[in-house]
Amino acid sequence: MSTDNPYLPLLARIDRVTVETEHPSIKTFDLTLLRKEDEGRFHYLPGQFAELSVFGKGEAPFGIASSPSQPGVLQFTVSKAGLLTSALHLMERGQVLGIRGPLGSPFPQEQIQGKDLVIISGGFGFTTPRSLINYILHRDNRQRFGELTVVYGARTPGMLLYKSELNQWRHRDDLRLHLTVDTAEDGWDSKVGLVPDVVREVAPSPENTCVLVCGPPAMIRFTLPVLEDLGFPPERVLVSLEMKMKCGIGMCGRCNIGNRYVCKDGPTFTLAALSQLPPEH
Amino acid sequence: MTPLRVPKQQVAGLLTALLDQYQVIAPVEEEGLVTFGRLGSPEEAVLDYRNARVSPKGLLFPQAEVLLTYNLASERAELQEAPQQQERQVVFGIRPCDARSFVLLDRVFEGNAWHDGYYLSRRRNTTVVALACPRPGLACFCASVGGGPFSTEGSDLLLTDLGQEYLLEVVTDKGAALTEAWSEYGEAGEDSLRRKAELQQGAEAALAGRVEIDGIDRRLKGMWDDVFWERLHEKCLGCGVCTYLCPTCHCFDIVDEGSDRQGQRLRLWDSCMFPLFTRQASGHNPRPTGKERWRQRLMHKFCYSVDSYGEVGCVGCGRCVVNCPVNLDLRHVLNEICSDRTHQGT
Amino acid sequence: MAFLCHWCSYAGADLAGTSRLQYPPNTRTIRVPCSGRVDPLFIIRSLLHGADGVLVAGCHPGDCHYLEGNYLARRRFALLKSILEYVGVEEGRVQFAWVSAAEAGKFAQVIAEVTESVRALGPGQRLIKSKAKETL
Amino acid sequence: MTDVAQAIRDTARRLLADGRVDVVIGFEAGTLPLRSSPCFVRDAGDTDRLVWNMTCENNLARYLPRVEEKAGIVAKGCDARSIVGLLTEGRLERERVYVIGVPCQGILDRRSIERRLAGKEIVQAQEGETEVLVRGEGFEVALSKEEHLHASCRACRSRNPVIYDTLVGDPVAEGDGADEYADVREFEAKPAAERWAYFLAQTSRCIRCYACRNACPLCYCRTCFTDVTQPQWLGRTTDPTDTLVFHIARALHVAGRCVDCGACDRACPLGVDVRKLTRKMEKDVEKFFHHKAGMSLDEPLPLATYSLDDPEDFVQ
Repeated sequence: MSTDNPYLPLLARIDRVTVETEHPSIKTFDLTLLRKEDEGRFHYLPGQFAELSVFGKGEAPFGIASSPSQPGVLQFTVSKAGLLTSALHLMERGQVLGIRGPLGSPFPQEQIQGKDLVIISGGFGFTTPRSLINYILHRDNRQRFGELTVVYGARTPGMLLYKSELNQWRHRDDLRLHLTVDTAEDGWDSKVGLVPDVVREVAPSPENTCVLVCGPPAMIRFTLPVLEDLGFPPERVLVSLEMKMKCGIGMCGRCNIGNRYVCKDGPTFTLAALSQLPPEH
Repeated sequence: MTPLRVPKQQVAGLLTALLDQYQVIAPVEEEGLVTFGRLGSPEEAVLDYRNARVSPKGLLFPQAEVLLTYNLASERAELQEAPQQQERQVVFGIRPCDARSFVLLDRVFEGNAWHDGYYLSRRRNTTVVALACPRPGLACFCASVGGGPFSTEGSDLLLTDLGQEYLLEVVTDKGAALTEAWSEYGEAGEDSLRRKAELQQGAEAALAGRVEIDGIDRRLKGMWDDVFWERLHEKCLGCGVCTYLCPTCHCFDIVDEGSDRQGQRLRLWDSCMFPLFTRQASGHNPRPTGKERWRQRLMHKFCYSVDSYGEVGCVGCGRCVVNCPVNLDLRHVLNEICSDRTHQGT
Repeated sequence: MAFLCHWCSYAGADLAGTSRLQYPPNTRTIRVPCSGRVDPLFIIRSLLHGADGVLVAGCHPGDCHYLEGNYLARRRFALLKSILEYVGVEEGRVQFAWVSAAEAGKFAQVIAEVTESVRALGPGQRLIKSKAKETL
Repeated sequence: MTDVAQAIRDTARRLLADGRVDVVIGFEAGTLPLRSSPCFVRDAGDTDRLVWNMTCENNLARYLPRVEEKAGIVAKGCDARSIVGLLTEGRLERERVYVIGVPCQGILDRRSIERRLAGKEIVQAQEGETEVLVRGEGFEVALSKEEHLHASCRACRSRNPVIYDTLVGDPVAEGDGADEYADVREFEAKPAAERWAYFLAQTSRCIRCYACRNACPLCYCRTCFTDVTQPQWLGRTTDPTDTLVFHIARALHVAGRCVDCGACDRACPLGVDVRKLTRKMEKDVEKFFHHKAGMSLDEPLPLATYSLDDPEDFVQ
């Protein structure tokens, strides 16, 4: 079997399925490559995605939720929406699926390094930001990055992803975590309100600071003007986009914004680059 | 290499010789419809045709092709890569516009970091013998989009019908290799070359100025919010005729066929004119109506393609013009984009 | 493949079982709330996925639990059967029957007859990809 | 013909000028011989674009469900029958449409003319009283319009619009009562193997462009069964089983609603004989349920109703 065929997935086994949210519509799948010889064929960095195959149903792209700094861990967090994700949600530990990638460009570390970073995320979009946070917090990497501020929102406390990690992060002193929900519940001791408003409230000085925005289109749309108000230059605002993708390698023609393909040239673009492209996403 | 002359009565012999060594694809006729089909015998080839209804892109990029098969039912779960084409084929008698479309497809499937082996293996194993186009059709506009009725781009050999004989010109080494065994054909004389030049001149004159698209990419860049898009798509049915018959449209989908244990993964043509093309599982669709889809189709071919490859992604074969069920004529759309009265602002 | 109406044929099948009537074991049953629930696409898809025959059994005219489901179904099935045979799918691949909850004997008989007639036709090929061309 | 076109223009101009409609959907001159093209006229000063001739081959009713403005529509017999269908099925409110009815002489079958010319390209076509004059490189032939009528027009029994707000032009004679479904009967009489081979060959040409579906005024489903993925009713390839099943299921979906306008057939770029299936359904619906689609606003859809004495000899 040729190893340079970009359409051939590797086989992986589901090791664990975790229901992430109160409403069981979001699950995290821990995968292990099935073949020993495939180990080492899946090197990724935070911000990349992969096409997961549920055989018989097809393929769909998902951001990689784990961090390469966690050896042996490969995680995808999947929200149940269409044909493929519904089928994936029915899968159990031990079952086999396909994984093709990593695809897309990683978050541009050379750009973030040595600067402070604000990560703004909402809902189910928190997968690749979580990868980056874990990556940065790893002791081998931490000193390469400046101060880290995270604003993460969900509809309700129960819909926040990775709750145990969030709890650990709250107690760290090298990360400022601001959680917010649209609707609070008893016992909720963080913020209530929309992500853009929280950003306005807690954002650090734009000086020597990068911002990464990753979340639902509406959140992105309302957050960008806030960042502009706060004085973040578009070159240092990174936006991670979602589009329907198939091939993941810029050939099938559906995920383009202007002459750029989200799968190949993205999924993360600087706001400066994005402003050169048509507003079609 | 000096051009050769192939008397018409010897074409059958030439095809027979090719059939001995290659799979030969040529225009064939079925119920009055010319298509590109695998030749069984020389007499099936229809060389006095204008152009085939369906473009030859399917010869390199089939409408449905197996990428891999999967079998999770056996003890050892397995994926099997679909075999890539090894058989050598000669595509005989396609028009220069279609031959040129292969060059445009090459750029897509050669990619940068990734290469599409399914397409490229077919392409590598294909030799293109094009047939010059002395009488372009009414809807043709190859010369307006960077090609020409006698263009050799994408061809390995070029034939020109001179009446009693064909003039055979070698374009590439691959083409030369094909002619090595053809010792029986004499060198073409001055007369033949002069006749070809006349035909070429006539064809080019007929095509001159059919569509004017100078600077279309720049114009389109300024037209994103133009009211032009509001009404353009109004009569469009949203079918896939234009994109499926187009020799350069390359969009595809990947789907599985089979159970969760055994089956195959297919690559299928897809079309930017279909609403589902970009609709996400969440229901969000960045191109929700015909307006956005038409804009995408035109931008892709006449703006993004220029940005990416320096050329428009259209070879002017006219298939979308002739076959559009509502006669929404691309030539007129292009002319309108490039006429100054289009830009009415936003 | 047998689509059986919950209110009659399915109960008829039950009764056939409890009455220890013998009938061929070749059917896969799908219980439906009414023969009117059976979209012609269910039948076509069954054939596409390799069913050699499809039976839809519902309540006798006038006996529909929902009053008119079987009457509406009857119209649809008339057209489906007609068009399938028109394109050349063998007559008998798709069959219909009225079987009430009390007609255990008729149920067993229908299953036997359908099985027999489908067996006589041989495996269904015409709507099976990769096999269709062999039928020419 | 020309005075009909003029009458259409006059009517359209009046309707737009008086503000009775926002848009008139009609035909404008095509860009190729034997073609015309649907057009949307919103300006009373722009109505001279409208034409009427035997190349007005599209069924304009197709546009009505998605036009949000009040629309005037140029409707030949089959367009009018489709409008009846849309009204009956609740896809259109009567007040929202102004029907400019046009008695129809039939539509030319350009494929049949192309076949007659055996691949020679038509550069110019001119419609006369009974003939159409076609010219090309080195030829000029006058072809009988009657001979090259589209098959659906030859079978048509209601060329005069069944519904209209204003009628433009004089009523035309309707087709005779002779065996309307002779074509279907003839095909039914062929051996099953031959029919099977025919359909397999026809649908082998299908490229799944969905022009047939999208040209159809009654194919308005938000999600077509062929695009449904849960469950996926049929495969998406061009394997003839997939394409044949698509065409069978489409014929079933339009059964009792199809008015045999022939728009699907004319839209098909590959000349697939789509009508072979829809005609059969039309005939069966008439024979089994005594219904002819698009003729009356008062009759329910045949598949949404029933009769106690519907045929059931096929049920055990």
